[in-house]
Amino acid sequence: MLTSLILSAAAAASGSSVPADGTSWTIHADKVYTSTGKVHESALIVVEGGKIRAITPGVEATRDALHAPVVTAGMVDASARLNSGTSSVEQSSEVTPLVSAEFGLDLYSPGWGRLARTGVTSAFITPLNQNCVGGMGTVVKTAGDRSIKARTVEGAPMLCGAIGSQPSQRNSSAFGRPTSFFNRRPTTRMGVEWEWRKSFFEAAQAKEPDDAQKVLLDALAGKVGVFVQAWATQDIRTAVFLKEEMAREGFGEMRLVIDAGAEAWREPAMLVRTNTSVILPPVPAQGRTTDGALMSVECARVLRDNGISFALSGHGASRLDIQAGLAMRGGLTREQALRAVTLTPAQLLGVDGRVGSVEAGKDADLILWNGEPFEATTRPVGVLIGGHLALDPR
Amino acid sequence: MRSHSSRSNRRPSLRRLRNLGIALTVGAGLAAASQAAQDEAETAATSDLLLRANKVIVSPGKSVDNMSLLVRDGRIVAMGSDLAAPEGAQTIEGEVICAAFIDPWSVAGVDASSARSDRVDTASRATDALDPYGQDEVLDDLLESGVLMMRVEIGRGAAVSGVGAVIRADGAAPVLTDAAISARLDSPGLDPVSRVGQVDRLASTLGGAKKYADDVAAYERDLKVWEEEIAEKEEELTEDFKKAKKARDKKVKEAEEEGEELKEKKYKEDKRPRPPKFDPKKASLARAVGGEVPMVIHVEEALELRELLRVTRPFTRMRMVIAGGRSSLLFADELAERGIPVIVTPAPSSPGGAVGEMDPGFALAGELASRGVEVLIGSGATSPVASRDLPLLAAAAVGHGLDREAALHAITAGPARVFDLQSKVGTVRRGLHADLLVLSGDPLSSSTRVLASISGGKVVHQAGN
Amino acid sequence: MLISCLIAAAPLLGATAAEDAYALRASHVHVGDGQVVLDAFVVIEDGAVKSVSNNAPRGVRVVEVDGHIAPGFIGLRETIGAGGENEERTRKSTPNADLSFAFDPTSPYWHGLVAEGVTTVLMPAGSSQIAGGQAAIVSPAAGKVLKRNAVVTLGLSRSSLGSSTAPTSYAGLYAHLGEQFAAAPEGSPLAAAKTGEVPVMMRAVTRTEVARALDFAVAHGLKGALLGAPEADDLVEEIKAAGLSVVFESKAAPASSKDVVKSALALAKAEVPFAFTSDAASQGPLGMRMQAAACMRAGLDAGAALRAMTGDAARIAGVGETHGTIAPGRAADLVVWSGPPTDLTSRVHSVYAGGNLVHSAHAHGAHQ
Amino acid sequence: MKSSLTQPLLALGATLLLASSAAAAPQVDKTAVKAGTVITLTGEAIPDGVIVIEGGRVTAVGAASEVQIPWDATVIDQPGMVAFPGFVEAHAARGIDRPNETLDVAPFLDVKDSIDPVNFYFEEALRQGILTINVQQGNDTVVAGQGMVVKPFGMTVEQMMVKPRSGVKISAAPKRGKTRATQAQALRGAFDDLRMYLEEMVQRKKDGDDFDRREALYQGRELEGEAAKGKPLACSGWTIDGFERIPRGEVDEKREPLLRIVEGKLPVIMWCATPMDVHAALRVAEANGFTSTMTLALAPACWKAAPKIKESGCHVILAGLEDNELDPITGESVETFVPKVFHDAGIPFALMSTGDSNRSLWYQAARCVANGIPRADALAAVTTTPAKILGLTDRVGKLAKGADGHVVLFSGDPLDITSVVEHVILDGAHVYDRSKDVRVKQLFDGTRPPGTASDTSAEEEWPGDGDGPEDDDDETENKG
Repeated sequence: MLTSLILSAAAAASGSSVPADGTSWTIHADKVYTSTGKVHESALIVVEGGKIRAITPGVEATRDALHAPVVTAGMVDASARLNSGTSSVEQSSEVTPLVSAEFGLDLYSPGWGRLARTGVTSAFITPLNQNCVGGMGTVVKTAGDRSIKARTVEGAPMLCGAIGSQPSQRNSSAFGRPTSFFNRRPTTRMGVEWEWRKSFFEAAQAKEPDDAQKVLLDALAGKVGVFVQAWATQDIRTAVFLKEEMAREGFGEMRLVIDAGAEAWREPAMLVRTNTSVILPPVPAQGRTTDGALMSVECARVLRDNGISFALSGHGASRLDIQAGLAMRGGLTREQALRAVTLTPAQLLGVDGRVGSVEAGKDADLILWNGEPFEATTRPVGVLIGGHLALDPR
Repeated sequence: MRSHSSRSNRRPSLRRLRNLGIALTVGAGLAAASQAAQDEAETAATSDLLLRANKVIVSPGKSVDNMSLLVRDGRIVAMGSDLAAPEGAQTIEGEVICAAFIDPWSVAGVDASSARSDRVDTASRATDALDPYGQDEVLDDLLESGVLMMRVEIGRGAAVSGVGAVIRADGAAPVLTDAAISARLDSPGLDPVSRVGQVDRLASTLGGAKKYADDVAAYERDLKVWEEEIAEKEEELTEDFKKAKKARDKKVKEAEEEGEELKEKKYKEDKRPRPPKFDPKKASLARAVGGEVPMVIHVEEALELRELLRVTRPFTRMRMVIAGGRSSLLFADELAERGIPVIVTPAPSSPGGAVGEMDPGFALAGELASRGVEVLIGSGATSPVASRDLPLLAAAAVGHGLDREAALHAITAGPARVFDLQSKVGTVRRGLHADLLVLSGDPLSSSTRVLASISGGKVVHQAGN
Repeated sequence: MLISCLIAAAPLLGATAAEDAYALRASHVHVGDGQVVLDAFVVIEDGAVKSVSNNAPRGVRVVEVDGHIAPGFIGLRETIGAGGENEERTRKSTPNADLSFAFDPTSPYWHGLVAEGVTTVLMPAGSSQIAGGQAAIVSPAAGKVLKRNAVVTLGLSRSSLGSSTAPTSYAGLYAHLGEQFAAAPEGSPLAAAKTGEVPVMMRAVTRTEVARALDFAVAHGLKGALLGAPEADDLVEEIKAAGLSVVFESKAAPASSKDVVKSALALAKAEVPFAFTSDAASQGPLGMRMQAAACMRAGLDAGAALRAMTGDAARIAGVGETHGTIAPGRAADLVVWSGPPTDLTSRVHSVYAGGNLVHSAHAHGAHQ
Repeated sequence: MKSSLTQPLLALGATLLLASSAAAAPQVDKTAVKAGTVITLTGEAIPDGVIVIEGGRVTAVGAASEVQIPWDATVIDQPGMVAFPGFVEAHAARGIDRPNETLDVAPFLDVKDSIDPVNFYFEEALRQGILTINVQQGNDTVVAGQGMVVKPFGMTVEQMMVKPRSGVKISAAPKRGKTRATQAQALRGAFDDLRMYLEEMVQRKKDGDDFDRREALYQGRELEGEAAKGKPLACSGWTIDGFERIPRGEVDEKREPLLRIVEGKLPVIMWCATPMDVHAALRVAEANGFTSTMTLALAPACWKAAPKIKESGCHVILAGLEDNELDPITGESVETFVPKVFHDAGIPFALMSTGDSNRSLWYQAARCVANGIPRADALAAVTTTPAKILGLTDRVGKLAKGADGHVVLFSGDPLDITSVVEHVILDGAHVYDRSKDVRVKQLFDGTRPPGTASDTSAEEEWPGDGDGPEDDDDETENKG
């Protein structure tokens, strides 16, 4: 088995003078962090047809092979927030489970290229956080064909929404513009929380549930994940309590993921108890984030110490590799930081079958580094997405 | 990816890395000096260039067949039917050669906020607002369409804005740093009384500038007189010094004998005349009032235009240019008689109404010309990209009654004359700057392509590469 | 094609020429499909073109016109003449609305349009609606509606999204549109669009909007054109695959859009039909000629430019069989130009609509 | 709730204590710092090196084996740590109450009057190992006040002072409410005013002298005393003959600083937000003869003017590392790593720290290394180059005999993502010890002292949801 691999590898290596489709390569790396805990020293990664064919001990690479000191899997940004703003969320109602983030995508946005060049090869896109229940998120490769279908990575369905101040922001009482549908609940955090419970309760008790409610029922059953933005402690509590209440009512066990959980470090026990995962937002410049939540580089370490599964994210405002570096500054090991931007988010989003680690058979989404990953003194110098060069190391 | 590649081949523009070399201009005084500096910059040595065409349009309406032009150091040094290309000279051939197009009313190449600004005054300078970096694509388009020079102005929002400039689309040094001062009388929103009021305010501003100029002149006269007086006085004092000294020594002796304090004689002379307080705004505007530079006034409606023509009669030396002038037909005779050119923007001025009988629209240029008014065609300084359309606008004017010659004049020799550049550009003659177009056909025909654009002797665009 | 038409015409010549029959003789006749016939006679009878031939017809009055004869231009997306009556702001969709009722034959605007050589006009719904209604095709000169329910107009751009009215999102927009089509009863306009018997005109501006519009069109079997799409050159293959055409909107200054020039050249190369609109609100009727001229100065050949304002435009409007070209049976909507019709320097001498002289430069004191 | 009230006070108390103790610290103290590695920035790093500081100045640097530690010196021995000279901040509009005046032209102002010694910024600077800071007014100005170089320690401005009147901030980018044209006009105007003011003075003086002469002739007196002799005021743009006639004292003190700029006696820090501003900046400098004393503070976009800057020979201070622009043709974003451009062009550049406590000077330098700039050059950009710009080459930015007694002890290599500042020795006094830094905990769990940025509205705007800067590297402190 292994021998055959090596042989094929050698074959691939010898015959790989950049093929026409440009999705086959041999990459020689001094070091390969696989994200699965394994580290290959001086290895040869064989890429064919956009997939990783094999990782073999360093055979003498051919002239036209790619070289890099370190290779890791492409990063997965679990909260890239690269939706096309207000036109990505249907605000005529606060609860719109049938909306798909796919329609809020603009594949021509310059943001994609920027993500790809900084090593983010897959990004989770959600509707804008202006609704309580915004709709279904979707995982998209950050480069490749300009058709949304071809770029989408099928993963575990995720119902996305927000708790906190954002969903209520534009709403107001009926004074002023009585024609606007923004004259409505919620105008407060209470209202937001109420909308959530109301919609779930109604779905659970509906005689014949409509399509929207069917989605909510799947969420309650855990078939659809619930991906909730909650910056501050009180909002994280709201989300967790909602999950627990639904369980108590016997509606089912939600699969809860807290997005932008800046203050998740404050009450880790709560998250452990409910086995909730967390996506951390970028570390703010001045210590405080939206909703006045407090966050420092140490947050990731706290979550690790409590055994909470977490991923880091860039919110389209910050480089994900730098966020991983800051997590290391806060006390994570390189391995843990790497997982938090590759395998863990891939698992949370159910796309780990295709991306998130350097393993034979997975998509050839790879980062070539000019040194140890996540150091302030290093950066991605080459990026492959599905075998295509998004950033050419040569 | 595939489709993506079609757009992503963006060549890094040379302009970026080119030294803009805008000569410094401290107030109006040094403008002349800076001008010299630019001529220097403009005629920078470049390799020889031989242009050949079946037809060379020397000036609108006057053309010669089978001509060659030799371009050296930025100028046309020779013209003839049998010129041979010197060693190492680049040769470009085409059907027609004519002078490069000049947009007499543009904002291309100017920093947007300055162009829009309502806070400029008559001392503000367009040369301060030139942006050699922000508008590469815009300017590249101009080179392609053959518009190689623009008279740019700033302060669209201000009633009286600053000193304009004539710049080159290739980002080289301005051809003219003090092209004209511009003013605006376009506020259809206001009621008739305040609209007329605007015109009168402009008149009094001009009057103020004129008075300032007069005061300065008066001061200079007085000063001269005073200096002569004092010189004489000093002369005779020096002569009489010995006498005066004797007299004083005597007095001193007497005083000592009397034992009292010596009284010096009281000396009096008239004070040196004081100059009027320096006012940069008035000083600048005075140059337009005095006719040193043209005064471009953007006015559309008959109400303002009539009043403007009335109040400006006293300013006999001011060289006024009307921009826009939608209603100028009503005053064609006076404009013709006073030799006031009109910069027309042949485009519908109001949506829909555009082509109504009352609004001449595209026909304006032709009608004015037929009434003996000198017509220039400009893109209207609305957006930087608009200048690109200049040849189209001129063609459209022809399509609506303007003679071809007049239309070509309106975007070449005309602007050159009105803004005092006829000795440099606008026509094709030996000794002039080589700002030329090599074309595949008639300059205004829609099927014609610009084969090459030559700006200041440099080939800044060539079709195909 | 010309030959065949000549043969077809031959027997008719001299044969009982009706009283009102007459012929125009010109040095150039631009057929409107790219061909030019030199020194030709265009015989007109009953408001329609009877023949185009090089030899003089017998028994009919011949009018010598000096200059070029071309088909009248087709003005797609003329909204001014509707005086703002072309969109129903209280509803996101009024798929059955008939835009012919927004046509005001007395609008002073039309005259100018005719004077610039535009003889046929498509009036679509405004772009703030999603399924705004059925565009009408009218003859501004004759002041009559030529065809009702000609084109289904759809707004799939951002301007169809509300800020405080549903839908606010593309997702909502397409959900809404999907319902509209699903709910469309047999024989209704949308149903007709689904079977492809009535063309659609889908307004989509950004590349993403265009891409989505294409998906939707393919999924619902819609045929017709995209309206807008300045950057169509990025999606040429996709547009061609979907079998759609492109109608470019013209802007205010600058009259010529660089993107449109690039796209027009790309589409011409890929043989995807396209048309220029005279977006009345911006550049007036000259808008389309300006844009065409800009394309020509960038390398588009004159024939293609003319097609984009006549033959192809007519096909896109679904009246290719009756308008847009000079051939036997086509409506006699003709314009006599002082030179090539696509050249901005050419002037309109006279305009014929349905065989009648409806505009003459002399009469209107324009300059010669 | 209670804790968050009391802790800041405690914290404040703590710093006060530290501060006063140092202020009191007699300068004759001898201190010796032993570290596992000593990065001198004058040559190779020294394994187990020693730095001896006497009377606030470095008297010896070298390997433990070679350097003699005075018997009476206090020894700080950290074999596990890395000794570093401390970073130099070439330009910061922080630690002052308000960055800008509403006045267009106010060179007579001095930041020394607005520096707040207990401002959180200085404490944070110490924590980041930034030991020399050039405090300047903000960029929202035409001609702003004069800056001052300080060290982030001391209870009074006098104690903090390293170098007064370090330079005048001028902006070539439009002040709020101005445009490029009117800004350039205002700048030109400022210097034209000065010129005309001086010319008028000279004229008045001349008239007076001539009158006296004639009066004497008339009265038959011999005139005693000669008119003062000296050089006329001359700069590349203009000259004033008879300038020497004006007694210095008679020049209006409000105008005096501008005069000193023209004379090349007072450095200029010129802010440019776009490359075209650079042209404007160089024009006004050329016209008034201060090109050679001008340092350009640049927003990222200015990299395009690098060739022009190269010609001028000016040093630059880079506010922000990365320039993102949208290609108007393709709509794609194009990133440019700015310091690389200047490095490759051979233009000396200094880096600036951002408001982000995780993006301090060490980080800026590290990013340069990540993007292919040699480590030595990257370190120079946060130490020796800014020191040169501030005219403090011999005093700060390196560990060498005669330099100020500043040492920063890092837990590891200064550019390492996990390294932190453990100790700071300032003028020989041990002024910072991380293990005693109460605020480190507070920065994590959030009880923040007053005067910290977190109670300004500033970072309510900080993007939590993607509406923020395209890239953290691209943070520039624009309007001061």
